[in-house]
Amino acid sequence: MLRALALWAVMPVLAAALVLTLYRIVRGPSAPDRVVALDLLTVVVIGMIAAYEVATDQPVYLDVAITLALVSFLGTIAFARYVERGR
Amino acid sequence: MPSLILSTAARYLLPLLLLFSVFLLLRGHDEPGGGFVGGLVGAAAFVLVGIAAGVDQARRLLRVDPRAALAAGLLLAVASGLPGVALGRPFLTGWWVTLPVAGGAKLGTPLLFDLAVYLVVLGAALTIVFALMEE
Amino acid sequence: MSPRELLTAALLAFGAIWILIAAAGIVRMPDLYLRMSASSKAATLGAALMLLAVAVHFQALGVVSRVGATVAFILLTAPVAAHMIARAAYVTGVPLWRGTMVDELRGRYDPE
Amino acid sequence: MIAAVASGFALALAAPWIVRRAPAHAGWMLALAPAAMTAYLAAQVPAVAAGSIATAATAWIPTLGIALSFRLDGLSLLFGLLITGVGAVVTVYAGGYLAGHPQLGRFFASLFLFMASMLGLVLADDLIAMFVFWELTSVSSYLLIGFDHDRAEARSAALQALLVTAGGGLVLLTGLLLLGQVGGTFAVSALIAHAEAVRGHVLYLPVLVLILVGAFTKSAQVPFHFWLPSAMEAPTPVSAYLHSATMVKAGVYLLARLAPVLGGTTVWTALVLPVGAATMLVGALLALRQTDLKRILAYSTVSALGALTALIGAGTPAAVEAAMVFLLAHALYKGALFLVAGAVDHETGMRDVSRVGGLRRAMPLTAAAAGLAALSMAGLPPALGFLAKELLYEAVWPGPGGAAWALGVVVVASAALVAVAGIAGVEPFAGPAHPTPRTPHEAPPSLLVGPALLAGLGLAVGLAPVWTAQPLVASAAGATLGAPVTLALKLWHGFTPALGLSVLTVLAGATLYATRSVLRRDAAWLDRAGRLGPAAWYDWAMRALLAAARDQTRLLQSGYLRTYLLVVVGTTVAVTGYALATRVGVRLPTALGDVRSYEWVLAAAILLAALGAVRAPSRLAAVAALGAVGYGIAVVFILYGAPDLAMTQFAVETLTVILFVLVLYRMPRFARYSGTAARVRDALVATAAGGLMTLLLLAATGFSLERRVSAYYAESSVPLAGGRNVVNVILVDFRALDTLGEITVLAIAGVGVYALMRLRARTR
Repeated sequence: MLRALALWAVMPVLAAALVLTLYRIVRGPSAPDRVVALDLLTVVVIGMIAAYEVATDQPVYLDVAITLALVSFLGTIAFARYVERGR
Repeated sequence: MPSLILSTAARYLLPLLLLFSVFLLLRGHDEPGGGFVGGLVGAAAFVLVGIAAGVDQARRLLRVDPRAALAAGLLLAVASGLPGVALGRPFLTGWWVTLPVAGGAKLGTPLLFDLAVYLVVLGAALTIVFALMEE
Repeated sequence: MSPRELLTAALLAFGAIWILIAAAGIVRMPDLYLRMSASSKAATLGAALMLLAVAVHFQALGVVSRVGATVAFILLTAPVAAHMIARAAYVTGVPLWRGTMVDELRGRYDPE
Repeated sequence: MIAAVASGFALALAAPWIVRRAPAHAGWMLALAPAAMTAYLAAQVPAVAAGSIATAATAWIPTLGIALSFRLDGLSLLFGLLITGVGAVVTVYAGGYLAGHPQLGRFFASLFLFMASMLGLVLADDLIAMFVFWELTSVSSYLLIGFDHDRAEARSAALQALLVTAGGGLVLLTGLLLLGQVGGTFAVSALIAHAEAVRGHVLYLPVLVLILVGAFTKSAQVPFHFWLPSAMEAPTPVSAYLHSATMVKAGVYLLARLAPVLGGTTVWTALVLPVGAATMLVGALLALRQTDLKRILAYSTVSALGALTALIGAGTPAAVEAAMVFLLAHALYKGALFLVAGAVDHETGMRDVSRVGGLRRAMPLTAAAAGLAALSMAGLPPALGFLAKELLYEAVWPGPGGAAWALGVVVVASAALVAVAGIAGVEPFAGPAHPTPRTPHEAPPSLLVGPALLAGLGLAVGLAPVWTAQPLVASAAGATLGAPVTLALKLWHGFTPALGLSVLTVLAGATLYATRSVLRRDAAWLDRAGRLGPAAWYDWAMRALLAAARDQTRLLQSGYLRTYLLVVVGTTVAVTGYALATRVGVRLPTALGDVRSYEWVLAAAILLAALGAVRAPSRLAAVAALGAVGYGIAVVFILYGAPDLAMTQFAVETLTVILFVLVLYRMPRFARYSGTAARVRDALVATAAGGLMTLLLLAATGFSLERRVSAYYAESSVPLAGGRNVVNVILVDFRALDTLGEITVLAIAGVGVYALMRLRARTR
């Protein structure tokens, strides 16, 4: 039962969050908006991974979550540095 | 204009990143991970330092020129294939030895090959990024 | 549904809702800085809760340690990232919302 | 035999070293080897004449049935003797002629490379081995013609010779391959057994035409003859050796060697005879027109080659015997005349026949040798040339079926050749002495021994043909006809109509010689004809080639990255699309039922992000949207249980973003450069590429994958490689070689970027 709940209740909520983030990525007037949205996208994905792990009772995706967290932070930093330099 | 907050955060994050990168590499054989992703995470760590404290600091921290890592990786990859040949088997055949230490931990040429892949990925990524970062 | 499963479900649900709120905030808020305040705080909490759910669900040492590392990492990097973006935006002159009452930073921040 | 060819190549390598050791008499020392080879081959004459054929073979490419097999029969022996004999004489001559030349070592190296490859050619029994040597001779001839490469004419002449002969070589290769297929084997000796099948085969005509073109380009037959006179830019010993005695006769050798297989049909005679006759006529007439000694001899060689080709084209036993005798005679007297021309040039510094004269007082011995050689060329009794001409006339004599026009052409050409013999052999030495840049004195011994030996040999064989040449010529003719032949060579044939004709020819030749200056003037129209001739076609073809290359480069290498990408993506889509459509067939997904709801959302999200990337107002927006697409795909990996892939994808995605960011920072302000038309075209190409990839993936997933492979990896991952993570085990152990390749590519990319950035930094 828990597995169904995780899959059919939590996932749609995250999917909705995903769509909202994408809206901001596409429409975001200024560059930093898009960067923030991308950052949020990472968190949504981490959420998805967590839900998926519970749903499939497989802890193996945690490493993916860690990598994602580490590496997306870097993306944001690079963006920030680029935005600061103008253009 | 490196921001103070970023450089301090980088100082703490770097060891964690490197640890995780090596962790990914060593675990690669049984759990998800391996040379490729380990190398990438390692490269990410040094890029973080590069962004936070500038390229020269990153190069100093790496102590060895990325291209040297590249070359060493390729050499190690080929070298790790040679024992197979020495045993009369085709090139790059796996050859394992059980070390007396740590309850019979196994060391094998594929691990060396994985390390070689790690070095090449790290070297290539950093060569490119540092080259681009240099003013 | 054993208490453990109940707890996991609750954590998961709460986490998801926080992330949804963060996403809603990022869309509804009028300017960048308000959006960031919503997204960075809410999302981090949401993700932490969901990862906690995973830890509760599996209760294995390997899993718990990795969850701990992830949560610690996210807590450490999220503020730094938010700071960097806000700084970059402010420095390059991203406009504040019309209704902003006071901008304490104006004039006192020298980017060089 | 293999030892002989191999030693030739070894000598080529050793030559520069020997020259450095003993520059003074390098010529003499190096000549020992070819002389030894001549002796070795001469020793084979009695055995070969008796019909025994020595063979030697080593496997070369067994899978294709190609062996490096040699076969010494009459024809090969005759040519072998010519190559090594004249080779020895030329080596001695070159030692003197080029004495003190700084690059004498390089000259000898290429000369011996040529000798060895020519020897290999005539001895080879396997078509492909013969072709390899054929091409080697073209290459060495290029090296030799362009020997003093600081002269532009030498370089262009060498290139012309190479292009024509190598071009012919390509055509020849196709012909030989076809012949190999049709005949079922590449061995010439075996082909003869299948001769009937080959001649009857539907592909017989194309094979014949292709091989004939190859032979005609090499032996400078009419449409392709223009490269030989311009090849006179080569030093004289080369002209004497390659462009008179040996290389240009390779085409004739090929025709003779394949005559038993391809010859004997009406098509063969209809093609080869007219071309030979035409070349004979054109060569002779043009020879009269020239004033430069070497060019006169070159055109007369073209004419002689024409005669040989015509004779082999006729194919009757008499014609073939005449061809063999004429071949021997021509090699001797033409070689001698060329060496004499070289001596004259060496001594007087001038080669213009009309302004050189009366050298007999200053160079008596050379004059004697020249006179003797001219005697043989003109076909006067004591010399071998007379015997050759007699046989030539008897062969072409219009028997019941014989063509009268052929005899007419031969007589006219022979008359012209008699005149040329006079011009080349007699004119420089007769008459009053003319002032010359260098005061002439007798040629040094090394320049003398060549002409004297060759001309003397011409006379000796003429006087006593039976002992010296008969067995050799008989077995050579036998090899060409494919049936043993008995031959009675004698100088005096009695008062036959042929004799009357030769007297007539000699008289006509003498009158032509007497009126040579008049002839030269009013034959000017020949030059105008020359402008329309093949040489002009060649130049036009060269210019057209260069122009086409320039246009094509400007079109394809336009310098815009956009066009490169367009071409690359476009061709991939076209080619793979065609293959997919024809072979596999497009397979659209039918079962959409089992797709979960959030997978739809994910797919929509990725599409939305992709659209965002395309319509992004700023570069950064595009990069961010691309990042989103990458993350979406990584999630797909997660949903389908591939953590390794997901991690790598995330890491790569972020590093790509970082790289983009670093690069974008250096780019100029973003502006929309391409117009709507270009954007539509790009959109079309992009969607096509995307569509193709989707179809490929669908097709791939559609196949019932060979479960065994994945099963094998799964269950052998732990026992064999000691690792539970199958993906990584495959990467590092089972398919380690592929990974080795991949990381090498990665390394090259890294170094490439580094080099570019370093380069850019310095040029700023």
